[in-house]
Amino acid sequence: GSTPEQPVEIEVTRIVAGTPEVIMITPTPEVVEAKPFRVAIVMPSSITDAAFSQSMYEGLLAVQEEMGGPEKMEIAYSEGMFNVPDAASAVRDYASQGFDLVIAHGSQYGSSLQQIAPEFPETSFAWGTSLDTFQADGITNVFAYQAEAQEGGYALGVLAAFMSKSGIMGVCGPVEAGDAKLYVDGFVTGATVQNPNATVQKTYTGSFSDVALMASAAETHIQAGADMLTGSSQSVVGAIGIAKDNGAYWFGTQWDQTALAPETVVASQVYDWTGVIKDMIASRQAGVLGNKSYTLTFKNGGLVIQYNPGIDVPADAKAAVDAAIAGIMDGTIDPLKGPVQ
Amino acid sequence: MAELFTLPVLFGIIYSGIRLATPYLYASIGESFSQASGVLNLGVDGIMLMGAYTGFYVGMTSGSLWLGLLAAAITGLLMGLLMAVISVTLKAEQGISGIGLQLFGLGLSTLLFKLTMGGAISISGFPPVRIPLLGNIPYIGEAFFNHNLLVYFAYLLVPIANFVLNKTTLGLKIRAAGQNPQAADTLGVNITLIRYLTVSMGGLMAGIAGASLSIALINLFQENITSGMGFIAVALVYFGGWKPTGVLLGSLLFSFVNAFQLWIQVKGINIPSDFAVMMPYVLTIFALAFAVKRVSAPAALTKIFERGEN
Amino acid sequence: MQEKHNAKELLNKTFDALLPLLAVPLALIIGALLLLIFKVNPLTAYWSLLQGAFGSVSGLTQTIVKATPLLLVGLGVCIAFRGGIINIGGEGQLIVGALAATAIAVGFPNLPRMIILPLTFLGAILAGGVWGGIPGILKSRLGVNEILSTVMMNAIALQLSNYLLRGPLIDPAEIERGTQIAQSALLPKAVWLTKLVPQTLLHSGAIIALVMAVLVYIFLWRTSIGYRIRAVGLNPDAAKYAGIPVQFYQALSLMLGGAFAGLAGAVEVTGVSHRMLEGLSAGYGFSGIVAALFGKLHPLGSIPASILFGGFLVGGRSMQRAVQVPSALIDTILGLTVLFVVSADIWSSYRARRRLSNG
Amino acid sequence: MTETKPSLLDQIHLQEMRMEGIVKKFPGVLANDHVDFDVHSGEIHALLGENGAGKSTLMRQLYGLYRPNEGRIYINDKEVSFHSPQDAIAAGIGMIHQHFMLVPSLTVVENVALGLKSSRGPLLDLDVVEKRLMEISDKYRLKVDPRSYVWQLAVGEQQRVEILKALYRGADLLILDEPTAVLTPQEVDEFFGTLKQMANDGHALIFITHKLHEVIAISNRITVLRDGRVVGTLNNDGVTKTELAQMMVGRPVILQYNKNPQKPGDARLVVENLSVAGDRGSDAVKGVSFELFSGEILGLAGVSGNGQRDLAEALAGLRPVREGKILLNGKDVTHTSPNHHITAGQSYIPEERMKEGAIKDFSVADNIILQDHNRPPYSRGSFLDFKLIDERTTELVNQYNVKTPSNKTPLKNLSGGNIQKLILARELSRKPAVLIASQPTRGVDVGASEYIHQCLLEQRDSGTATMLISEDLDEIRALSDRIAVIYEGKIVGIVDAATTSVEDLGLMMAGVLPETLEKQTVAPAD
Ligand SMILES: Nc1ncnc2c1ncn2[C@@H]1O[C@H](COP(=O)(O)OP(=O)(O)OP(=O)(O)O)[C@@H](O)[C@H]1O
Ligand SMILES: Nc1ncnc2c1ncn2[C@@H]1O[C@H](COP(=O)(O)OP(=O)(O)OP(=O)(O)O)[C@@H](O)[C@H]1O
Ligand SMILES: [Mg+2]
Ligand SMILES: [Mg+2]
Repeated sequence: GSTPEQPVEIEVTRIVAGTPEVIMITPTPEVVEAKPFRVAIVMPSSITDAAFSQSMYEGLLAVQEEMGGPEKMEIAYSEGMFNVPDAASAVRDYASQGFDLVIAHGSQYGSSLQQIAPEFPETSFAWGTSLDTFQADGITNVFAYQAEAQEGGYALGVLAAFMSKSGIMGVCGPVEAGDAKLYVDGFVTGATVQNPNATVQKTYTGSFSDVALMASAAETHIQAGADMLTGSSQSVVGAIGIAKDNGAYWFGTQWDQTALAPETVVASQVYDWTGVIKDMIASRQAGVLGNKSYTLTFKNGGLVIQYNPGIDVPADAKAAVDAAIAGIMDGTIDPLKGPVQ
Repeated sequence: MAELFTLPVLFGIIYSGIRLATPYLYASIGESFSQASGVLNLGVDGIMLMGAYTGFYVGMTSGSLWLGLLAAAITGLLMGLLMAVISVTLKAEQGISGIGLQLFGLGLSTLLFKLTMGGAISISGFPPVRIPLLGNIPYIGEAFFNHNLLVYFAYLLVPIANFVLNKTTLGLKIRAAGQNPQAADTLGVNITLIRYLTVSMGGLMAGIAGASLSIALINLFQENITSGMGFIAVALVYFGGWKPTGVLLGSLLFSFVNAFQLWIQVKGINIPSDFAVMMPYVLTIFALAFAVKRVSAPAALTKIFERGEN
Repeated sequence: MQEKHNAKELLNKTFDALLPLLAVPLALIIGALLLLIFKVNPLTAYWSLLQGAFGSVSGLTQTIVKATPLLLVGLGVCIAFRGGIINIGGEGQLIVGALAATAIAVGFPNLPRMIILPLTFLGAILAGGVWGGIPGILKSRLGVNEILSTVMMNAIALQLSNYLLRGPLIDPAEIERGTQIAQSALLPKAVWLTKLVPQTLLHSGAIIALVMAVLVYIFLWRTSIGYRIRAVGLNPDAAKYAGIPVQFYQALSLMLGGAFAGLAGAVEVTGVSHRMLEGLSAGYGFSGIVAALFGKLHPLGSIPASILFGGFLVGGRSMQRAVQVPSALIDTILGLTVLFVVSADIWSSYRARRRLSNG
Repeated sequence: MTETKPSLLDQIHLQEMRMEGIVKKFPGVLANDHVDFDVHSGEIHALLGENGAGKSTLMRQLYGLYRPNEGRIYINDKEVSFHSPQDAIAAGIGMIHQHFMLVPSLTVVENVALGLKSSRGPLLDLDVVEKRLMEISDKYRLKVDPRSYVWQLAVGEQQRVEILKALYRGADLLILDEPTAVLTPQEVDEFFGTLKQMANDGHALIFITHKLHEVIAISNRITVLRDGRVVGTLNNDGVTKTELAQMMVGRPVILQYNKNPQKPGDARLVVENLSVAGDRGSDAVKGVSFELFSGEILGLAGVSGNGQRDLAEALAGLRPVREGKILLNGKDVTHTSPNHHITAGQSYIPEERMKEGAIKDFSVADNIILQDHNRPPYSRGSFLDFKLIDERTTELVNQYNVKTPSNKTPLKNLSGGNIQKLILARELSRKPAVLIASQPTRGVDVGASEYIHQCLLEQRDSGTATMLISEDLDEIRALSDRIAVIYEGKIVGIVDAATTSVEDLGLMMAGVLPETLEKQTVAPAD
């Protein structure tokens, strides 16, 4: 992962305020007490899913190391919590065990958190991807976070279209919703802006875990002429394997997927949650238990395009990506619509 | 819709369907032997997972895919043997033992994966082998004759299994053990031995089915990589009426429709993707209900064998 | 004398029923070796398992909350199995039950509890019944094997749920917010099941399940319909001879199996999550089979079996949290436990046979 | 291990078999209580006893199906211990089982070839087996179609396959557990020829039957079992049926019936031009018409496999009618479900009653209410009245002398004969208007047969219209008022029972029309 050394800009969206404000935070929160800061995370898939769950877990590990190891920060996790009531009881359990911060890492956990948070006013909670801190219900101890997945989608779409010889790209999605959908929409926009003649084919397997069907989906894309593939969820590993076998390129999201297939993965949009985590910790230590929402963007460094050093990406392609990122950062490009006229 | 009816799409579907059917073929043919002898093994999915893991891990660390395949086969065999001990010797209810085996395989394969690999890595699996001459026919060559060895083996297995079941003394004993074990027993057929044999061979094949995913088709391992394929494989045995050719038919139907629905999505045809994904399941039921000749299950299937009771 | 004999027989029977449980420690011993690989003290781990499942009010209530859908699905499994049908479609039947309950409850937000609550449950039971009834009719009319059709129906239900939760049933607030989380709107409070213990998840669904267990027992063994279902399950030829329409009762038993799974779905949405969510079924369709078979396919036996199994699920999770091992380790131990318990069955039947031949 | 002997005349290795002090316990039953039994080469030793006396159990231990609790088995004076039938087969023992041990989904040849060593190693040699099977089948005149599936065969044909299976294997010692129960008299005669020939060849034979005349006709020695104990072993010189019956039952048995004069009433069952498809697709019953009157017993005679079973099943509503009409008590029940037939007042004792007529895993009491569980008085508002059911069961169990530990005992723990009696008790006690009784005394001991026959006659006297389907001509002639003979699915003729000779019946059973028989022996058919 990438742990920026400089101060991170975090965009904090206050629902009340309506306009995002930018605050500066210090990289390492001061830990005053001797007892460690205790973080628990509950997640739908596993800490090694090469996707959403792993991105957050590794973020926690990075912060832990920065803070000085397990003595300074304790991390507990519950994985495989696809069933929401199970996740809710895990969250409740952590809260009653006195954890400082309990992260419910899945948008489906929101409504449970809404019920649990008021029961534990001393505990900080966080959830994502969402921006809703339930402030409207008078809840003040919930953080919310989300990734502007479409931003990286746009950038990678540009890159894919640039590199594609056939002008055909394939997207392998799990279900048409949430973070995955945003990413895909961004990718389609980026690709078609870069190459107006480009075709972006989409498939959904209806499952977050069906690796084999995902592989078939990738195969179908390739047969239909695609030479650039992307997709989201933990099941894309299947598609990556197929891309590799067929000499197609892959673009990853949520986590740096290079290690899965070093000769296939061109670049990944990496979610870097360290800034968010550190700010939540710092806020809590400053007495603010919640009511802040965070968005990962290119601008605040939460989203990073990680290139695979093993693959030669033409300089002009990189330049196009850089231009796209710059455009997104300065607002001249809307990742879901294209350049703003 | 018209864009779906082109040669590239047709042969694309055939190519993908043939590949997709491979793990089902291994698992279902193995399971049909076990069921033909009277043992319902619902744990195929768990065995596939263990096979997929060991096949991948051994293949990766040793650098030899064949060694990986062997490891997967042995793992499958051992898991099958475990099922046989539980359901044949200890006479446990077959349905529940299978579910236990599935849970165990799912848990253990994930655990080992985390312990030894931490995260998914991809390898180069069995490469495609183009069959000389035939492989060069336009379209047909690509769709039928440019697959990896494990795919060819799966299809080769169909006539072999057919032969064993129908033309050998062993096959006759297997069928008798599933239909009337008491009768076979009185003729000196060792029911226990036969069932041990079929259930462990079924396990072995399920192990290979798993490996076909992890070292020949997808070429990596991820937790729960089968995502319930083992249960579909069991269902396909019923579709196939306990006959290898029937199982072939079922696996192909299911896989072709699955490949077809992906093309529907790729071509951007406007139906919700969920309904597209549903298609193979719906059509398999329909085909069995209206098109395929149905056979009744082996009379002793799921029944515990007690000597002398009749 | 007679009384003493009866008491002894009861003692023996209880012992036989408990004998398989002696297999649990064996499974745990193997699990302990796995725990040691992860450098975890097995005693600490198992203590947290026990503590998590039964050691506190919150643990105990969670166990019962988990046991509730297991028992309901298990009751359906009992009926179907008794009718000679292997129902592995509990997962799909539960999902459509939950979907129907959600659609009804969300569709009529202003009806009084007295009307909407029964309506919601009825809808779920009907939907589950239809989902079980389709394979039932396919079996009886067209001879389609139920294992095949129920496995397929599970997948179809899952996709149906995906579709509805992203489309017609999605929470309008999700669209408004643009988050598009695949979940339904919160159900009106009128259909929320009553909390039995404040500050816990325990809801009146547990009572429904218990009552149902007794009713199913009466149904199967005290009524002529139950007699017919059992007759059809044990010997279809003789049942046909006796004038029982075999195919109808096969379809009926699968339909009833589905209805119970559908009811479990309704209980989950109205008692626990208060909305329809992805992943709601949580494998209950399969764990329910285990619970039913642990309970010897007896509705009353399924009660302790569900509690045991529910306790394992809850305790397993809290053990995972306490000692931070991968959740897969819990699945492994659970799988081992199932395998050991069924394997141990032979000893109790052996004991029973020996007793009979000696006495 | 299971080597095929090229010929029956091969060397016999097993000279003598001796069982000593055999004890076998089952839950609640002492099936064998210190039984001594022996047989030697060249001998036919009959084993006799009431239903449940322990005959099958004793033989199953000899065949390695059960292990004795106590006792020893010697072969040629060497102690042996059989863990499975494989061991017994290896020692030269063969067994024809009382319950058919056939695989219905396999063909006749496949059933014969099962478990045999093939001449082609691991590959099947069905053509070789078929050829040799046909030789044996010709030699002993046991006709079967080797390529038919067993499920397509009638019971008698299945029994032939069982015998062929054993003959094919050419065992030194052959156990025959009620092999003649389903054979016609002619078949029995031929079969006895075979047995005698085998004995002459040096085989040892153990023969179990409930038909005393058969015992006297064929055996060298006779052992009688009662309640698991040996009552005695005697040489077959000058023993009478009455003596044997008394030894078995422990009291004198009447072997003759007094039939009251017939009081015929209205037509209870009218069958018009009935055609029924058989299992093999073609019609098994072809345009059959007859009437069955209140207060009469109409015997249906015929060689097994001539459509009796299909006719009976059609009459019971269990098999679809292709053409024609069935009127039951004046009601047209042609295309209705079995339930309609039952409601219209019909009882049916099926031929395969172990499989169709009872639920073995149900208790004795549950089996009593099989057809009537949803009718008053057993069920009220769909709840079952257990007290009443229990009372009724006790009553029937006592009345019909069914040996059972309790009303709650699973039926499968009763001896076959007792299961039979229970089914009969149920069917007769339903006071049917029409009773279709298929082989009602097959496999039942003399005491029970006698009782069943009396019951059938009592029912007749009280007005029941009975159709008695049997391959036992003695039984048919003793009980029937009229006899219909069926041949290849057609009724050859209906004749008066009292005035028609066995020989004429035999000719009719071979398809000879009554008109062509000698005038004076034929009674006018009504
Ligand atoms: N598997 C079994 N389990 C329990 N009891 C049994 C079993 N087999 C036989 N019995 C009992 O043992 C006794 C002897 O049965 P067996 O079958 O040997 O009698 P049989 O002499 O062959 O009678 P039949 O003339 O009816 O064939 C009977 O009381 C029967 O109920
Ligand atoms: N399928 C059948 N069709 C017709 N008659 C049958 C059939 N099966 C059994 N019978 C008859 O029923 C009679 C009684 O059964 P049987 O005495 O075999 O029971 P059993 O020997 O006590 O049972 P077990 O072998 O379990 O001890 C047998 O003599 C046999 O002729
Ligand atoms: Mg017997
Ligand atoms: Mg008997």
